[in-house]
Amino acid sequence: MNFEFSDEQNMLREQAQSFLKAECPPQAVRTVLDGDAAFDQSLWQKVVDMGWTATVIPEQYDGLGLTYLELSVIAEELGRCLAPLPFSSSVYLATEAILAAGSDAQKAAWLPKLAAGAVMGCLADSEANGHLTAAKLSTRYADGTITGVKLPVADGDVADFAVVVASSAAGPVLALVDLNQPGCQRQVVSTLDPSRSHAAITFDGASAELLGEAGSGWIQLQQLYNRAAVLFAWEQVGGADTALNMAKEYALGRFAFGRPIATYQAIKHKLAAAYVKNTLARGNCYFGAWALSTNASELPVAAASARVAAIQAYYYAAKENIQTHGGMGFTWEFDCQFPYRRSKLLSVNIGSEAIWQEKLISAIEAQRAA
Amino acid sequence: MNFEFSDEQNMLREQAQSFLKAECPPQAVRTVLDGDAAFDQSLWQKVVDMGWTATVIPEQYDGLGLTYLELSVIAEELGRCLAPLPFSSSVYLATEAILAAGSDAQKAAWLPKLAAGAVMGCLADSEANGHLTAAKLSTRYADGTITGVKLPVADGDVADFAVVVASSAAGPVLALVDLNQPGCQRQVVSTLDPSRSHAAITFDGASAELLGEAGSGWIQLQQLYNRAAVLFAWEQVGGADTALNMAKEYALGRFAFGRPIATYQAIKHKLAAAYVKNTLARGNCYFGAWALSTNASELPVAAASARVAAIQAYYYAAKENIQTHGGMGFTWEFDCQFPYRRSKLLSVNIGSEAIWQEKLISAIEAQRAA
Amino acid sequence: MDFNDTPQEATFRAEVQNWLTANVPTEAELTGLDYIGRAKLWQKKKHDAGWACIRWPKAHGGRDASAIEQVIFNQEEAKFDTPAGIFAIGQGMCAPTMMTWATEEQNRRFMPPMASGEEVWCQLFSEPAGGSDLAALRTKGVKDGDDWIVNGQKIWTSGAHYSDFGVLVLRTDPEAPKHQGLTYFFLDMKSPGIEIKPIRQISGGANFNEVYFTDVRIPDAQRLGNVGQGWQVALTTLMNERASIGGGGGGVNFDSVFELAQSVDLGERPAIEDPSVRRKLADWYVQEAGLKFTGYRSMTALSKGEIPGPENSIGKLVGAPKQQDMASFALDLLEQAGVIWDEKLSERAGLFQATYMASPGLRIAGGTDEIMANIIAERVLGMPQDIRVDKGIPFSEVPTASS
Amino acid sequence: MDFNDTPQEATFRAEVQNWLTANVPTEAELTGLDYIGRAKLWQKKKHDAGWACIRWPKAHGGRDASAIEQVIFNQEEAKFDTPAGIFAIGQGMCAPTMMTWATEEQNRRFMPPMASGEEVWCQLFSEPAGGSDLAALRTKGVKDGDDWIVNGQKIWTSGAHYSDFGVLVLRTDPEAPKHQGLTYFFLDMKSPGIEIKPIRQISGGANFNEVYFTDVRIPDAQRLGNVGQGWQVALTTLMNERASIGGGGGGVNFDSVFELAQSVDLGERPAIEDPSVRRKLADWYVQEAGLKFTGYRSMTALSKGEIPGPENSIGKLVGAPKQQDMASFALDLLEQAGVIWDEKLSERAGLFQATYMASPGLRIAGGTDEIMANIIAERVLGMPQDIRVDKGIPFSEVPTASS
Repeated sequence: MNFEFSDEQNMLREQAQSFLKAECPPQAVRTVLDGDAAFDQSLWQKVVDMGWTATVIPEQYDGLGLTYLELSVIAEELGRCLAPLPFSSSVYLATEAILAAGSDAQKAAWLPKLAAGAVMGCLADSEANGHLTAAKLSTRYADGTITGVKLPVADGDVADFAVVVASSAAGPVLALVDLNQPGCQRQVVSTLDPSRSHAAITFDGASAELLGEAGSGWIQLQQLYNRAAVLFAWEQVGGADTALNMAKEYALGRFAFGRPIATYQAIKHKLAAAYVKNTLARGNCYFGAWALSTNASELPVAAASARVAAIQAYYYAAKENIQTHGGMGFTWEFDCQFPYRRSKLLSVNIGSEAIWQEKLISAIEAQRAA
Repeated sequence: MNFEFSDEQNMLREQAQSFLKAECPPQAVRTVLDGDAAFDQSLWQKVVDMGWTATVIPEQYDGLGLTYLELSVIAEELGRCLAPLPFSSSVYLATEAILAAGSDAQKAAWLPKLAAGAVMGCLADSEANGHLTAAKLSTRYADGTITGVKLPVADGDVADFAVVVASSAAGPVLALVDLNQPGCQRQVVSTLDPSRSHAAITFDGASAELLGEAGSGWIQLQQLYNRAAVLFAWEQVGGADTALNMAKEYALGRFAFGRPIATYQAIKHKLAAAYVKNTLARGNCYFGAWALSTNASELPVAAASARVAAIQAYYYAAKENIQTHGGMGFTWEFDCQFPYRRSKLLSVNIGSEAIWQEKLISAIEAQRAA
Repeated sequence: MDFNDTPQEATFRAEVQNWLTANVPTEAELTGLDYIGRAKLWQKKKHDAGWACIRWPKAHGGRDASAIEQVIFNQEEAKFDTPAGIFAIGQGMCAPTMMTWATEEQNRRFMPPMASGEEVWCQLFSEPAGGSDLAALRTKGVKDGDDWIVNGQKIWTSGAHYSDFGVLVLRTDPEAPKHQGLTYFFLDMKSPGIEIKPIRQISGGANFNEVYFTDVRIPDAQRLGNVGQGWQVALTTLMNERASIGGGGGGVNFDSVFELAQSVDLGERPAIEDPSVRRKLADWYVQEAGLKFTGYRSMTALSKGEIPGPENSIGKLVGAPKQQDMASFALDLLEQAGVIWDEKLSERAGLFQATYMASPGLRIAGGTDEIMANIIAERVLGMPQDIRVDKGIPFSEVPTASS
Repeated sequence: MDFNDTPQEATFRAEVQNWLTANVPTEAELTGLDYIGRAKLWQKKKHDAGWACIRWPKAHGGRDASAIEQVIFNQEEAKFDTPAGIFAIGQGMCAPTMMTWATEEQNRRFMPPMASGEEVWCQLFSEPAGGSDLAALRTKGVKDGDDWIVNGQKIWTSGAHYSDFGVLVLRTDPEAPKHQGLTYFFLDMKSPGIEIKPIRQISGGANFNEVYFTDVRIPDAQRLGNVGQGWQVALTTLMNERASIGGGGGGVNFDSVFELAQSVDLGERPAIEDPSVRRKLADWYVQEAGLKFTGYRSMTALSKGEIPGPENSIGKLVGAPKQQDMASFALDLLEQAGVIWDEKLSERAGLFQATYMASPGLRIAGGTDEIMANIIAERVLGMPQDIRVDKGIPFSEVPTASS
């Protein structure tokens, strides 16, 4: 039994923590939240320089050829500091899509640039309010072109290319679309979490190339979601820990009725509950990381468990962090808003709690039927 | 706006309270729980003498001809003292079934005896684990006879007759069956709450007469459930209040670390939460009582709301009452077990929380579609 | 039990309906006015016709009406889209305090313009170090001849920037025990030395202010109650606060989530057909209905001239977290589109997003969930206070973060 | 990250498997024995082959094994249906205390028969007035020559009726502050003056006892630690308690409710097809998996010879209320039949009913939910204790219900 990160991986974590402590303090999040920039470009460049965008890309494509355990460590630390970066879109989704389904030529064309941070990708799946299903896809792929509207696309305003989910005569497809072409119009949309940018993208006969086999897009998308879910969950657990720690630190220093509010059971039990949720989520994330890194058949169960637990932990920690702060926590001036906003964004970005609860039970049924 | 019980009804409540305080102390519940008696026969006779079994039976059938508001008051007080009586089976279910669907002859035959406590009735609906649906009914009515097994039947071992839900050539029916006949075999079954008795009843061609039209039995049953749900909810709210009060009294007197446990927020907030749930349930019960007493079109919504709120309030209060008592609450010697057992019995007796949540939303949909 | 008015109530209701129908301002009347101007116009109109602050004595600008008449008036007014009040704090909290503690002469001066909306009032209690612990306030008042000189800072003051007057509590004796060193005043908000800064909230709004006092002078004649009696006076204000905060209209409720669930899909079918959605909706419906009918019971008591029981204290504790969870649930139903917060793109112009961001404030303002639970345990259930380490010692010796 | 044993661990596991396969008692061997006899037979067999209490020193009847070896042994033993232990308290709590505080001579006398199961031990701490506040105990010990004379009452003593020895804490100085007036002993449970009464639980079981002491004599040589040092000694026992209680096997879990949901209908279809059931099951699965993998992390630490982090402290706090809610949910799925509690008639011989009735006890035994939350807040998160009014004053002056 060795259910822990290795010494090297823990060293990577320490490096990441001290790097992000210096380069991504709360003020960095606030600057993006308050300003016009879509993300923190200087931080992005440093992250690229650290090689993080290249983590799991094979060495033959100029990547580091590391495992998903290393990427899990990075995800948790980026989540912990609420990094205002398009990392999840470009690394967990776009890069993963190419790694999983790209042809040799596509890999050769895109992976080295992704590794080097020369381009950024995103996933364009959502089209409207509510749950996307294959039957409802209205974006259409035909004859090497894409037509339709995707809304919202996380980081779609800054990405260089998108992996677009579309219908086609052969069934659902994933298609690679260069966003810097006339057939793509992008409009920034306002969201709950202005520290991460979102766009509406209109494809008007934009040229596109298939990623993987025509007709297998829906299955590919589900597999992509499963892989990304583990990495999202690590970001969420990192963020949930931050929210818990903010609440604890405040409670230790804040006095009411002559004593620290950290002495009141209402506060202690609230934070104990957050600790419990975070710990359960972390346990599930460990299993998710193991399943992802070994490409285990348990991945669907492991990914859904990690995702569900992390969604629940982050929501609870983020909202009760504000509550622990009282009125100050509700002010723009305080940082409690960051995890509260981010927790919701990460919760809906690749499918909400209900979807993943359903996936989990379906996966368990499949496992037991096998 | 007059959304309160009248002075006369409040006077009835006071009478009921002082009567039950004397005649149905916790020891009375314990005696039935620990002993072989199916119910408290002496208390039953006194309750009959008070006229409670006759409350809503019209005067022409020797009843008191009072309203469901009076019966609500009685239900809450019986619930409050956890009365070990077949009152709900005989009064809210069997009597109600005859009142709603009985022919003049059936009413004349049964209602005076029910009013006078000369007979007791019960409802025989459940047949197996899980949710009963019309399609699954295996008990069969044909040619004036009933064949099949009903399990469990609350108070089925002591009732003189049963209202049996059965299928027939014409569709589901309700049938009146005298249980004191050779075609009925009854066996007592052990339950979670031995202070209320249950039986398995095997009908082997027992003679039966239809209650209402053949084929309308399922609709009648649903209407019967709706009416009974309000009265069950009052019993549940009464019981939930008892559980809350037990917890509060214990917390005020029990010391830990040199102070009453009632000074700890963990206990205070727990009991405040119980108070909130009980108050919400009570508000819904008021509306249920109004709808039942005026036969309002809102009854399906009102009954389901009262039922759902009361189930939730009683479960919470009953389990957290034990928790507040600590180890002592888990001993047979203490009375905390009574509401914990009873809350579950009343929760499943006419359909569980999930069923009533579904009924509530269906009723709201129907209301809004109208 | 019935939902009907008594004959007297029905007559009164009809009178109210008639007057409102004829007098609620038209959009034309309001054109060109900001929300303050609109609110003042409507308040003045009500006052001139004798429909402002109807429970107050006529001599103070009211109508000598009963509590149930006030409820009926509010119910009927709520049926119209009238300019929302900027007067709630003044009329709801400051006025009862003034009428209890000020001189009749002062009340004849100040109450009528408050009733008519010509003068707006605010309340200055909370301080940065105080939070739930209101009596921990430190803004100092030092006697100087016939005046008091005020220095310090208040926070969470709604409407400070458009208010003409305010009530405030000062620490006039730091060596007395916490609750005994306080004195209560009212003051002119235009006094020299007052600086007002809006507080930006995470919801984007800025309904509250910080108010800084630098050598502000308040005449001793504007003291309410004795020196050192400020906490008792403050309790009059606070008892009226809980009543005026409440669950509030607006925000996400059963209806809005129910309708959303009809319009978006979960899996292959409308979310409303999903039993997990139905069960959650059922729970929320039951909570809303429970609050509504609990309110009816209180109204019944008012209608009978009785004092309502403690039941209504549960409103905010139930309502605020419910709004948060319902909003969060609604955003989840929208899936990825749930994060879009844009009047044009978002469902219901962003109601669910706005509520998600505003609801943390609801759980705090006017008493946090935790304080509300304490209040229910203590005042309703009669359970004892938590251990208090700040009682009976000089305020200056009560432990604080900085000590 | 992998789930494999190290080569050494694999060798050890194989050895354990081989021995267990050859030696786990057959039903024939156990015939005619009650649960105590069965447990003793199996324990003796393990001991004789060197597989009892394997972490203990060989000199005390153990095997000098590592923590991870103990885990491996437990995992393998759990795969067989071996007679359940009546030794958990003695071996899990009394033994570490003895080995820390008793003389080597005493340990050589008492540990081997404890390891072999020939002598069973119990623990006598709790008292009726104590509850969560263990140190509030009042059973008195008065020195008399070389003995102590004990009078008072203990409660919640598991296995007192079949125990040969016990450890107990006495108040030897009521005038000292609460935690300083205690002294710790071990004693012969057959000593004159001890009366044992079983406590009937609401679940129907009677796993605990009340133990009354009337002028019971304990030799001073059986004192552990100094006079007045009893609380420190008790902490050794208590630190080992949390580890030995845990969520427990048995009871309702994801699998049993999942399978029930496959077999009963909700509405027109199997409950498992209802999304509201699926969502609840998902939440419970996630909790169980979270606990399992958190346990794996602790095992990894053990395997590396490290001390596990505080993560495992969440087990009971998560597990006990989960069992209660799952049992309640399962009973609801059964609908009216949910109340039937009968080995023959009930699904799974009444597992769901038994868990519904037993789970309130799980939420209390070994530390209530509230105490566990305090422990997590204080020991894991480093938050301060609640205000203590019982510290630093003579125990006789600490407020109690009767004072």
